[in-house]
Order: sequence, then structure tokens, then C-alpha cells
Amino acid sequence: MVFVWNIDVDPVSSLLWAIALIGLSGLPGLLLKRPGPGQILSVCITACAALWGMAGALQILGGAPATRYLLDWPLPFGPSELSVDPLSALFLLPLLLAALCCSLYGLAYLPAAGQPAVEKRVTLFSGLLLASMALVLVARDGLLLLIAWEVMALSSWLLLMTDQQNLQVQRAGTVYLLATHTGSMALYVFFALLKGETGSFAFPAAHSLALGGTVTLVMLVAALIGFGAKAGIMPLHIWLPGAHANAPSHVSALMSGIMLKVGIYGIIRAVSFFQQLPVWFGWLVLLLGAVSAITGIALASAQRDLKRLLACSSIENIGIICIGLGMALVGIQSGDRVLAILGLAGAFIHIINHALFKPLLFLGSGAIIHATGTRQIDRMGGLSRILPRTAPLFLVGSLAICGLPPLNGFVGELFLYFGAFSDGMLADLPVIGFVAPVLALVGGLAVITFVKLYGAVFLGVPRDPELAHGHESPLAMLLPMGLLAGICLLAGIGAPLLLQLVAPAVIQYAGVSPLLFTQVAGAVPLQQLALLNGLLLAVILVVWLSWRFLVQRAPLASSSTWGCGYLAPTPRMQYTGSAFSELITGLISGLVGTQGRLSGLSGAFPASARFVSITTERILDQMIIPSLQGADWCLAWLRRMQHGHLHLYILYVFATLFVLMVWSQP
Amino acid sequence: MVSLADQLLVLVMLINFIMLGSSRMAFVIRAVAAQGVILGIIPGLLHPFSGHLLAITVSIILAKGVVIPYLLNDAVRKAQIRREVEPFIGYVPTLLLGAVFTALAFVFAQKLPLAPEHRDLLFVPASIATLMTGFLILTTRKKAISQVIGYLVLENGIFIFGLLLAEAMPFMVEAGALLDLLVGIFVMGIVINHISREFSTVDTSQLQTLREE
Amino acid sequence: MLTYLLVLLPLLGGLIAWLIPDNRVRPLLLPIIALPHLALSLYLIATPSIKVPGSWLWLDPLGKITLLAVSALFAVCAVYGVGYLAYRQERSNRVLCLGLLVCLAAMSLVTLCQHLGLLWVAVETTTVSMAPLIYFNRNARSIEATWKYLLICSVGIALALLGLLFLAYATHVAHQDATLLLSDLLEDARLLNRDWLHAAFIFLLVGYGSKLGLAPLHTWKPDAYGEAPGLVGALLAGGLVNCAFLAILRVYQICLASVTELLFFQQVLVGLGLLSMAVAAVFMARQHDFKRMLAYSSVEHVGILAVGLGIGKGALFGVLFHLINNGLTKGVLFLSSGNIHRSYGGKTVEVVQGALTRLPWSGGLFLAGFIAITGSPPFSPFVSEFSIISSIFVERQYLVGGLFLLFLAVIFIGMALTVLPMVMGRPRTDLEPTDYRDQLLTVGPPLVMLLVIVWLGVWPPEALLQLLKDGAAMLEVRS
Amino acid sequence: MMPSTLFHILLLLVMPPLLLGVINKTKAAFAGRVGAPYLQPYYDLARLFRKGSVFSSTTTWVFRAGPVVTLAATLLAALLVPLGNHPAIISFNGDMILFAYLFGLARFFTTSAALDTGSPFEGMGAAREVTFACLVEPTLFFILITLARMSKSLSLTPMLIYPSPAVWVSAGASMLLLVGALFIALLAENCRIPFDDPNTHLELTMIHEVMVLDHSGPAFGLILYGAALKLFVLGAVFVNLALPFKSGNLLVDWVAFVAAMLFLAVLIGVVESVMARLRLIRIPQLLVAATILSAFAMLLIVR
Repeated sequence: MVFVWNIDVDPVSSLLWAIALIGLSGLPGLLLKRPGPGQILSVCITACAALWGMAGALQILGGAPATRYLLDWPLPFGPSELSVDPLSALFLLPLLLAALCCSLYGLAYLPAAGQPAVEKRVTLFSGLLLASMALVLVARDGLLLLIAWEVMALSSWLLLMTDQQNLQVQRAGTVYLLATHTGSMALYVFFALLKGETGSFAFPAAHSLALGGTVTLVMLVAALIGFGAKAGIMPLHIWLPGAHANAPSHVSALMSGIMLKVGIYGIIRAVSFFQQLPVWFGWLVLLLGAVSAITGIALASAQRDLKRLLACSSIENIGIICIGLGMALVGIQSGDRVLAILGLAGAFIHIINHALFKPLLFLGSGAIIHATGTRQIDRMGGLSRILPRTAPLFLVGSLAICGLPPLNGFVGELFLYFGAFSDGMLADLPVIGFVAPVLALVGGLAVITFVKLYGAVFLGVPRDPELAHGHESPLAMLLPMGLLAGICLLAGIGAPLLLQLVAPAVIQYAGVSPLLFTQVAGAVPLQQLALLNGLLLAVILVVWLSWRFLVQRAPLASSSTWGCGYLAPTPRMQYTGSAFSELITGLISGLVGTQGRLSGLSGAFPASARFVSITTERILDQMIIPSLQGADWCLAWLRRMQHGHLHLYILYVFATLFVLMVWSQP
Repeated sequence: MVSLADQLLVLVMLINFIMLGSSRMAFVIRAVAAQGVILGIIPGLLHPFSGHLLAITVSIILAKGVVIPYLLNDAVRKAQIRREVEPFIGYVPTLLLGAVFTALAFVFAQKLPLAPEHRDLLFVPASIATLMTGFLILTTRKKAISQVIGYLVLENGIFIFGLLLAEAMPFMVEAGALLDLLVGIFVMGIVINHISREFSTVDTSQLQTLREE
Repeated sequence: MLTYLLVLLPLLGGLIAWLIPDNRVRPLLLPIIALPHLALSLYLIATPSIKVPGSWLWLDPLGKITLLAVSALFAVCAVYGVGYLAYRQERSNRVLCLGLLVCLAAMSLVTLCQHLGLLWVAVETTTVSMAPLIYFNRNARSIEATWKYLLICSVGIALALLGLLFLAYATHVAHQDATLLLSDLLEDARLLNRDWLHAAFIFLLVGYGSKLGLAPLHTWKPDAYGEAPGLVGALLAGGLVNCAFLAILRVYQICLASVTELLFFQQVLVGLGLLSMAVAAVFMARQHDFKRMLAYSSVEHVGILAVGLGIGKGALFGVLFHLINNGLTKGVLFLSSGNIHRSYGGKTVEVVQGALTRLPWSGGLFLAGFIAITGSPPFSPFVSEFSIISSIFVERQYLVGGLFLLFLAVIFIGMALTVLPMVMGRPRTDLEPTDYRDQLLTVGPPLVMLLVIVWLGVWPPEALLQLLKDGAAMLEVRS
Repeated sequence: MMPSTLFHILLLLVMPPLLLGVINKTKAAFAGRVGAPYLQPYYDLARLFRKGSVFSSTTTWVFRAGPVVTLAATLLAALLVPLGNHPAIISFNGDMILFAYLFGLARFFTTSAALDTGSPFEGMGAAREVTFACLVEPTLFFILITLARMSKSLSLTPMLIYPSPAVWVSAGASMLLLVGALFIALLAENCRIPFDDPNTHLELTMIHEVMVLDHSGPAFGLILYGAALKLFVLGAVFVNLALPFKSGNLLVDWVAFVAAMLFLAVLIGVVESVMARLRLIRIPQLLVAATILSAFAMLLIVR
């Protein structure tokens, strides 16, 4: 590639080099005959490059000047431009962190010794995936973005296909490929229209695009569909649970923690072009966000598959991010700077947070699968005995994703609540105020979901005896989780740091003065929050100590759990995850249904019967699949045209001739 | 001379009807041969004598009058094709259709902006009529062999139009066209042969295994 | 004259092939002829060709582009042929080798022709010479396919001939001396008689369109592609299609010269193109036979070419580029699918499962080819397709663009639902695999082609782009 | 100021069990019994703290952490609410959100601890607890946002000190709706009748009491105390809304507050005596109704 160097190493160039290195990190492995060394090498390369890149990203966020590079390739679309502004850097930072963690994790999760067949493939494509995602973030023109986008989609698909002989994986992969490729079609429309209006694929300067109403509408909708499909916004989410559930865990972590955000980035970037957004757009994003948040977590609460549950909760988090984004867009449109700042800050902080705790949880689920070999929550239980180190890390992730203090998840939501409350307090028609109850409901559902998850997986006793003898994961898997968990805790207690991180991007995007930003964001009590978090830990410590004191004074005994008089409790009597969420699932059965089937309970002396219940998703089962079947029926009818009669084929020829003759007669 | 050509063209059109009407394969083949020979003669009547002209005449008569009929007969014999023509729709309807098409051809030819010297000649209507006859045979006859014949008639119709501008077509192109026609018919003959071997019939309405269910 | 050698060399080869008695030695002749032919073509393409006024044979940029596509494809197929025919020793390959070489000669001739009559002859020759090749497998299905191919294409070509006569007559009526030499036609196209010209264009379009396989004239395609050996299928989809399209381009040139007809012709092209894509979309869904699926994909891409040509302007570059990309990618697909067919002894998705497991290379190539043909980067079809799409929108043809993308999406879904179950999963255990194994000669050629596609998609050589630009310039409206 | 703050903290720490005592006394009175002395809960706590503990062999550290974290979170939440006319110990913009989420944290640990025992009964209780609490959340936030709009402030102290007889006169309708919704939320959050029966853990009422079945000794003491504290905190919120009696005088305000709290306790006792427990299926309906009430309250003041 021909880079036009204009100054010596600056943050952008170091980032670009890091991206290039990560992208190529898989290649040495291909050249080596023996699997293994290549993997280790690629991990080293990725790690170093990631650290280097993070330094660059931090420099950019610190206000370093962003140079622009020209990629002058002979493709007939003109040269492409690459650059990094605070917005890109904001997304690059978690990406690189995830790259570091996931590649290290993969070393132990998919050891070359275990699967020599897939190891090289996975190494190569995860490098490609990371690089292409980063490239999407640094691209400054539509074509490069599209190419990187497609490469991202394909490499993630190929990673998802790691276990391609498994029928379930195959199905999930097919749905994913179809969804993502059809989504790209919308992007074709978007960028083709951009070219048509501006004459080039290069991104126009922010807020410089003033177009006619229809074109703007088409472009916005296209962007929302194209990028939103990748982000998994509600009606376009059908591919998401299956894909994230069936990929190797560290890949799921990347897909869920980072790739969804790339979709969000696309929306944010695309919207920034327009000088004047239609007012409805912000509201639309807000609405979609609310719907995604509620339905997403509702779906999650009903899942029995460990990773499906996490995947669905990703939809929820994307929804929360979209709520913030919509809030900001409405604010920008109506000239309400405060709303814009709070919304953006909330969205951006939540983006970072979700990119911290969702990978943590997926890596944790990987450790669980590694130990038990199943994804079925209802078979697990009491795993905190065999996974004594994973369990607390997973707990940290669960608390964080519920947005509970003192962890980082709370910080982002705090900003959104502030937006909602300030609107509810002042606006004469406080529609955005309703965001607060929505978020509260989502938070409550999240608590249900993750208490269920953590409780059913780690607590109690194993429901399935053969899962009782698993083993704790090796250090290479624990280390990344520990790192992520540590950062979650740090970011939660040191909340002001997060604000520091997102400040430049917010200022740039909302187009406000740093002064105003410090005023508005300063009103959010991050210092007090930090203090209180500290205080909370202190109080916990005090209560804990006093409790210890009391306990040690008195005799201590241990026995089996009190079964209300029932003397022979068995592990299978425990409340399963499904049972735990049954109550709430019954309340939201409009979104997600559980179909139960009780087999063979008949006669005076019924034989052993079994009850099977499966979770179904309404949108997929009752809207999309039937429509596809209808379409297929119509096509089948049309297909009779190819009937095999040669005479009629020749008749077609003459008919065409005739029709053209007639058509052409003026 | 030109008027003679016109009468010959009438003959050609009659032959069209004969082919539509007759049920005997051998007879139809002979009719095609006759049509070919006539078409071979016509250029001689239109244009002053030249080597080019002679070559064309000879080659056409050879090809259409001798070689192709021989190939067809050969195919008929090799493939033990039954003597009947076996149409999808009866002879009378095809004849009527043929009549309608011929009439239309005359009407249509009136509308065409012909060069003044061609205005009152039968070339254009005859060519269109023959074209349509070929099309009829192609679409209404079951036997592969009769479809070949239909193709031939189609070619003849085109050729009649070609007569209007023999000089536009350099000899080389003419020859190439003829050669292609020959080879084409030859290959078709072979294929028919194989068809009859594979299916023990050359009824193309049997050839329907390849289709979308 | 090297130009003539381009045609004579394969003819000579054909003759030799006919004379060689040994069934094992004969296939070696294919690369021995094809590689020099490729070298020769590359040389001719590289050297600027001088136009001799009134000459019938010379390479203009359009011809060069087609020649490049055809010759490169043939060279690869020839090498593949050696490996393939080694597996097909049970029957004589004399006719096959002869037919292939004659077809190469005819195709080269097509790219050279500046005289429409001669062009017609060459195209007809390709048609006839291909017929025995489709019938290589010698069974009921293949004979049926051959018959349909032969008859429909012959009828079409005959109509094209009539169109040519109309064209000549148009000159005649306009009191010019009747001619079919391209340069002359281009000069005085404005003077020609409109009605005859009009009729001529319609007949030529239908005639060559049936050869090209535009819907609804495509009916022979699935049968022929489905029954022919993969090798032949590749040449049908990448060679003959390109030749027929070159013929259409010639007609387009004349339309361009006679300003009045252009709009109508473009409308017809867009209409038929979209119709072809629609038909492809309809028949791709639930397609159980992957070779027929490839045939419909070919119909689709012919449609894309037609639409692009109809849009004109910026799309022309993409069209010409797509001509090459489509040929090469189809080559990859057909050759690898041929291998899969060999190994499983069947070509329906019921039989073929888990190709990646049984034939890692062929299966992978087929998958990659599928991804490439559906227009994903980093493969070159993305570049050409996307430049066509973007210029459709730049020309503000929103309806056309919308339908275009819609059909592309449906086609992708249909194709994916056929291809993915084939390559993924486990092979059926109840079916015995044949003795076919992937080996260098059967896997190398398509692999090379795939690499070329990637190369063209990421960093195409300047010379090629220049050539394409020149070609596009020949098709642009000069005011 | 200093002594008042001290008294404030003292009241927070000491008064909660008294409320339970008052409630029980009231119920006893309705039942025509003498009932346990007012200070009975204190005696119970003292005894529990002296008792030894039994831990189920299935449990892990989560089980032990449950009561501790719950109590800690509740304590911290208690510092955020004003008592009557007296500002909270800690007060800043947005503390109400933290307030709500601290209860979330407490809930997370209580229920996790319950699940840690691996007993079906406790699992059932935990499931019901989280579900009903989740349905209460929106109500709470509608109330908070309505108060924020009324008092034009984003902190609990001004929000809760704002209501006054004047406000009741001006915006009586929405205040009434708010108080109604809040009372329902209060009962639900503290697992009182009609949602739960604190005296039994029969299957139908298995919510709070059954969750803590397996806790014993000091741990159980912590839980009881935590529950009482929670009642006290939410009660304080309710009192500030429903009985906004304010005089500038420090002492008078304290007395008024304590009296109001006791009155609330009596009120709860009355409700528990006169009402029957709801069927489990009806509970969500009542909670949703409360949400609607609070939403109406908001609409009313927007208008």
C-alpha cells in the first residue's frame, strides 16, 4: 500500500501500523508447517500491536493532531483516505483491548494441540476480523469502508463456521451470512447515493451535506437498515442470538463486544454528514432503542442457552446505546445542547462499558463450556466449586451489566437518567422523561436475568452429576478475564476517568464548547459517585467484620440445606433457571413464548413421563418465517416457466421478437 | 427475368403450403430440396453473370438441393424414423395458420419502406411468409427431424430476403453461412441419430426430463 | 501476420488432435496450444494495433478485452482439461479436443472481426462447435440438452442473420452501397433508414441475445450448463457469453452512431437485463442442482451486463470489467463444481454434502467462487458490480437501482441456501465416494484463477484499467 | 447542626425495629390479643446476634455475603433520604438514581444467597422477589420524575422536603395518585400483606420469608434488621410525601417525623389486619396498576 507520509510517526500512523500488524498476524502460522508456534507468534504480535495502537488512540483522545493518509490505489473509485478522529479513537480503544484479551484467551481456548485443523484458520481470520473492524473505523471514504465492512462480515462468518460440521452452527451461520449481506445492500444504496450527490465516495465534512428531502430520507433509512442490521437493532436482530451463541466464545466476545459497536459507529458517522436531520429521525432512533432494550432483555430472561442469553442481552445494551444516541439527536435537532451532551456521553460511556463487561461474560461462558462441555443452563449448578476463580470474575461481569453500583455499568445509565430527568424536569412536553421508567424496567429485568444466570450456573449444587467433575481454566484464559474485570471495577469506582475518555468525542460530535461540556457533564455527580462507591465498599467491610466478630463468638455448625421438613432432597429438585424466569416469561409472553410438551402421562399407572419446553421467539417464528414461506410458494409457481417443451421455448423467442416489434412502434 | 423470379417465388410459397400439409416425411424432405434448388436459381435471374454469382448458385444448389436432403434422408434411414410427420395440431389448422401468416406477410410487406426497385416484387412477402412457415413447422411438429426441416425453411426465408442484396454479402460470408448451415444440419443429423438410439424415438415431446420441478 | 495466427494456431491444433490416436496423449495438446495462444494474445493486446481502413480483421480495444478474457480462461481450462480427462479415460476425447480447439479458433475470430457478416459466421461456428462438447457424457439427458441448445441457438442466430440483412438493406435503401463493414456503418449510420435500422437492431438483439442467454431466450442454458462437463460449462459461461456480448457491443456501437436509435436500444437492454435478473432470482431459490444453479447465475450476470450497458456512461467501465471478472469467476465455479461432481457422482444437494470435509480444496474453491460471484470484496466482481450499481444511482435511475439490488439480494439468498449445505456439514455416509481425489492438475488451475480475481479486485494493473477505459470510451456518446 | 445530625443517624440506626413492633402490636390489637411488647424486635435481634450459626454444606461465600451486602446497601441508601424536614446526611444531584440502584444491588445479593442454598423453596422465593421488584421499578421512577418536575430539582432532599400543605392544595390530585402508588410500592417492596405475609412462609406467600429460610444466627439478625431498615427508609419517603407537616423549628419537626412514622406503622398494621393476601396471579396486576397511577400523576402535572 502506498502511504503518503507527511510527518514521522504520529498517533494515526502508529494506529495504522498496529492495524496492519494485527491483520497479518495470522500469516506466519500459515507458512509454518507445525501448528502452535504460529498461534503463539500471532498472539505476541497482536498484543504488542494492540498496546502500541492503544497508545496512539489515547494520544488522539488527548488532543493530538489527526493527520490524514491517502491510500492511492488503482481501483476506479479514486484514492481512499484514512484518518482517526476522537470518535474513531473512542471505538478503537476497546477494540484493541478486546484484541489483546481475546487473542490471549484463544491461545488456551482453541489450543493448536487440540484442533490442529482449525487453529490456523481461526488465528488468521480473527486477525483479519480485528483489522477489518479497525479499518472500518479509520476509513474516511465509502469504498474503503464498504470493503472493510464486507471483509469484516466474511471473516466473522468464517470464524463462526469454525465448527462447520455441526448442523446448528451451519444454520446459524447461514442466517448470519444472509442477514449481513442483505444489510450491505442497503449500504450500497447509501454510498451510491452519496456518490451521486457529492460526486465522490469521500466522506463529506461533518454537517456539510444539504440534500433534498427524499434523498435524505432514503439515505438515512438505508444507513439505519445497513448499519443497524449489523448492530442488531430490534427488528433486524434475527441473526444475532444464533450467531453469537454458536461461535467460539472468544469470537462471540469480539462479535458481541466490538462488532455490534462498529454498526453503531456506522450510524453515528453516517448521521454526522447531514447538515439538517429530519426531526423524526432522532425520535425513531430513540424508539427503536427503547424497543430493543426492553424486548432484548425480555428475550434474554427466557433463554436456557448460556450464550444465547448473553447474546440477547447484547440487543438490550445496543438498545440502551441507541436510547442515548436518539436522545442526543433529538437534542441536537431541537437545539437542546444539554440533552445532546448527556445523551452522547451516556451512549459513548455505555459503548465502552459494554465492550468491557460483555467480552468478560462471553469469555467466562467460554470457561464454563470449557469445563462442562454444555451450554444448557438447566444442567449446570454449583460450578463455583469447580471454577473458583472464574466464578467471582463472572459475578463482577453480571453486576456490571445490571448497571449496579459500584461497577461501571451504572455510570453510563446515570447520564441517560440525567438526560431523562432534566428533560422531565424542564421540558414542557417531557416525552424523553419516559426514558427513565423504561430504563428502570430494563434494569429490573436485567437483575432477573443475571441473578438467574449466575445463580443457576454457579450456585447451588450440580443438577447434572456428570458436570460435577470439570476443571478450572488455565491461566491464559483467566488472565484476560481478570484484566477486564479489574477494568470494570476501576471504571466503576473511578467514574470520572470514563468521562475524560469520552469528552473529546462528545465535544467534537455535539459541536459544543469544552466549557459548556464541563458545565453540563460536571453537573453529573461523578466525584460524589466515586466517593459513595468507596463508602459503600467501606460499609460492606465494616458490616462484614462485625458479622465475622459475632459469628466467631458463637458455635458454628454445618448441615444440609433445610428442606422444610423434606428429608431427601436431590439436586434435581433445585429451582432451575427456566423455573426461575417462568414467572416473568408468563408476563411478557407476547414477545417470547415457551412451548411446553408433557409426554406420555396416561393410564392408571403412568410410566415415567418427561416434560420438554422450548423457548420460541415470536418475531422470527410468527412474522419472518411465514412471509418467507409465502414468497417461496409464489416462486415455485413461477418456476413452471421452465417446463422442458422445446416448441414453446422457440415460441418464447418469437414472442420476444413480436413484443419488441410492437413496443417499438410509436 | 425479374417477373420469372416472381413466379418462382410463388412456387416457393406453394411449397411452403405443401410442407405444412403433407404427412409423408420423405415427401417433405423432397419439397425442401426443391425449394432449395429454386432459391439457388433465382440469383441467376436477378443479377448479371459473374464468377461470384456462379459460385453462389452452384454452391447453393449443391448444399440445399443435394447434400442437406441426403443428410436428412440418411438420418431418417439410420434412425428408422416412422414415415409420418406427427404434428401437435392437425394439418388443416396448420394450413389455415400458414394461409393467415402468408396473407399477413403480404399486408406487412406493403407497409415496409422498400427501395423503389423492390416495391412491386414478391421477395419481401415471400421471405416473411417462408420465415413464418418455418416457425410454424418448428413449433407444431413433434419429430426432431421435422424441426430440422423447419429450421431449413426458416433459413430459406432469410435467404430470400438476402437475394435482394446479394452484392452486400461478399462471397466469403455467403460461403461461411452456407458452410455453417451445412455443418449445423450435419450435427443435427448426428444428434437425431443419437436421440433415436437413446429414446428409441425422435419424438421431441419425449425430451422433457430437463425441467424445473 | 500474427493476427491470423491467433485463429490458425488452434485450427492447426484441432487438426493434430484429430490425428493423434492415443487417448492419453491427446489432452496434452490442449495446453500446448492454449499457452502459446495466451502468450500471443497478450502480446497482441500489449502492442498498439494500427487500424487499416477497410480491413476486416483487427483488434480494437473491445476486441482486446474479449480476447483477453477468452484466451486466459481457455488457457486455464486447457491445463485443467489434462487432469480432468485423465479421469475420463473410459471414453474417447477426440471430438472433445477437436471441438475445444475449433471453438477457441472461432472465439478468437469473433474478437478480431470488424465485418459483421464475418462476425456472424464466427459466432455461428462457436455455436456449432460447442454442440458435441455438451454431449460429451453420452447419455439421454446430455443429448436432450444438446438438442435444445443447438436448435434454440441456431434459430436465434438465424434471426440475427436476418437482422444483418435488414442492416444491409437499410444502407441499400439509403442509396449507399450496401455494406456490413463496421467502420463504414459507423461513418454513415446517421444517414441510414430509420425503420430498417430499427428492425435490424431488434432482430440482432434477439438473435445474439438468445446466444447470450438473456431471459426469456435463456431456456437452453440450464440444460446445457447442467449436462455439459464442468470444463465445457466454464467455456460456455466464460467464453461464448463473452463472444455473444461482443457481438451485442458491435450493434450497440452502431446504435451509438445512429443517435436516434440509442435510447430505445438502451431501454430494451435495461428491460431485458432486469427481466433476466428476475428470472435468475426466481429459479435460484430452491435449486437442487448446483450446475443448473450456476447456469441461472450466468443468466443473472448477463442481465447485469445488459443493464449496465443500457445505463451507459459511468457503468460502461464496470460492464467491460465485469465481462472479464464474470468469465474468470465462472471458470472457478464450474471447474471446482466439476471436481465435486466427479467425487460425489452426483450434482444435487441431496447427494453432495460436506464438500469441505471430503474435498477441502475443491470445496473451498467453490465456496470462495460463490462469495466472489455474489460480489463481495476482495474479489474483483465486487469492483465491477459496485461501479455499475453506483453509476445506476449516479444516473438517478432509482427504480432500476432498487430492483437491481432487490434481485441481487434474492439471488444471494437462493444461491447461499444451495451452496452452503453443499460445502458444509458432514458427507453422507451411505454413499460411496468415487475414486476422484483432489490433485494439482484439477485444483491448481481454478486456484490460479481465484488468485487472479483477488489480484484484480485489490490492485488491478494499470495497463488493464487503461484498456478498459479505452473500451469504455468507444461506447460513450460523443456529442 | 451537629447534634441534629447525630440524632438523625441515631434515629436511622435505632428506630427501624420499633416500626415492626408497632405493626405487630396493632395487628394483635385487631386480633384482640395483647401481643408482644413494642420492643420485641430488639430482643429478637439481640438473641439472634448471640446465637451460633448453621451453614448448609452446599453454600459458598455468596451465601454469607448476601445479608452483609444487603444491609450495607440499605444503610447507604438510608443516608440519602431526608427525615421529615431534615436534609439527608449525603445529598447531591442524582442521588435518587443511586438510591434506587442500591436497592437493586441489595436484591441481587439477597436472591443470589437464596439460590446458593440450592433449595427449591428459596429459589421460588427469589424468583418472585426479583419479578415483583422489577415491576415496582417503573412506579418508583415515575414518582421520582414527577417529584423532580414539581420541585425542579434532581436530588432527594429538595424533592422530598418540597411537598407541603400548599402543594397538596395546588396539585392535590397528582399528589394523591403519587401517595397511592407509593404506598403500594412500599408494601410490595417490604413484602407486607397484601403481597406477602411476613409471619408465614407457606408456599403461596413464599417471597421474602422463604428466601431467608436457611440463614441463621447473626446473619438472620442482619437480614431482619435490614428489612426493618428498608421499611424505615421507604416509610420516610412516604411520610415526607403524605404527611408534609413542617414547622421551621428543629425539635418540633423531629417529633412530627417520629409521630408520622409511628402512624405509618399503625396504618400498615391496620391494612394487614383488614386485608387478605392477594392471589399470586393478581399481584402483577396490582403492581402495574400502581405504575399507571404514577404515570397519571406525571401526566397531571405536565398538563
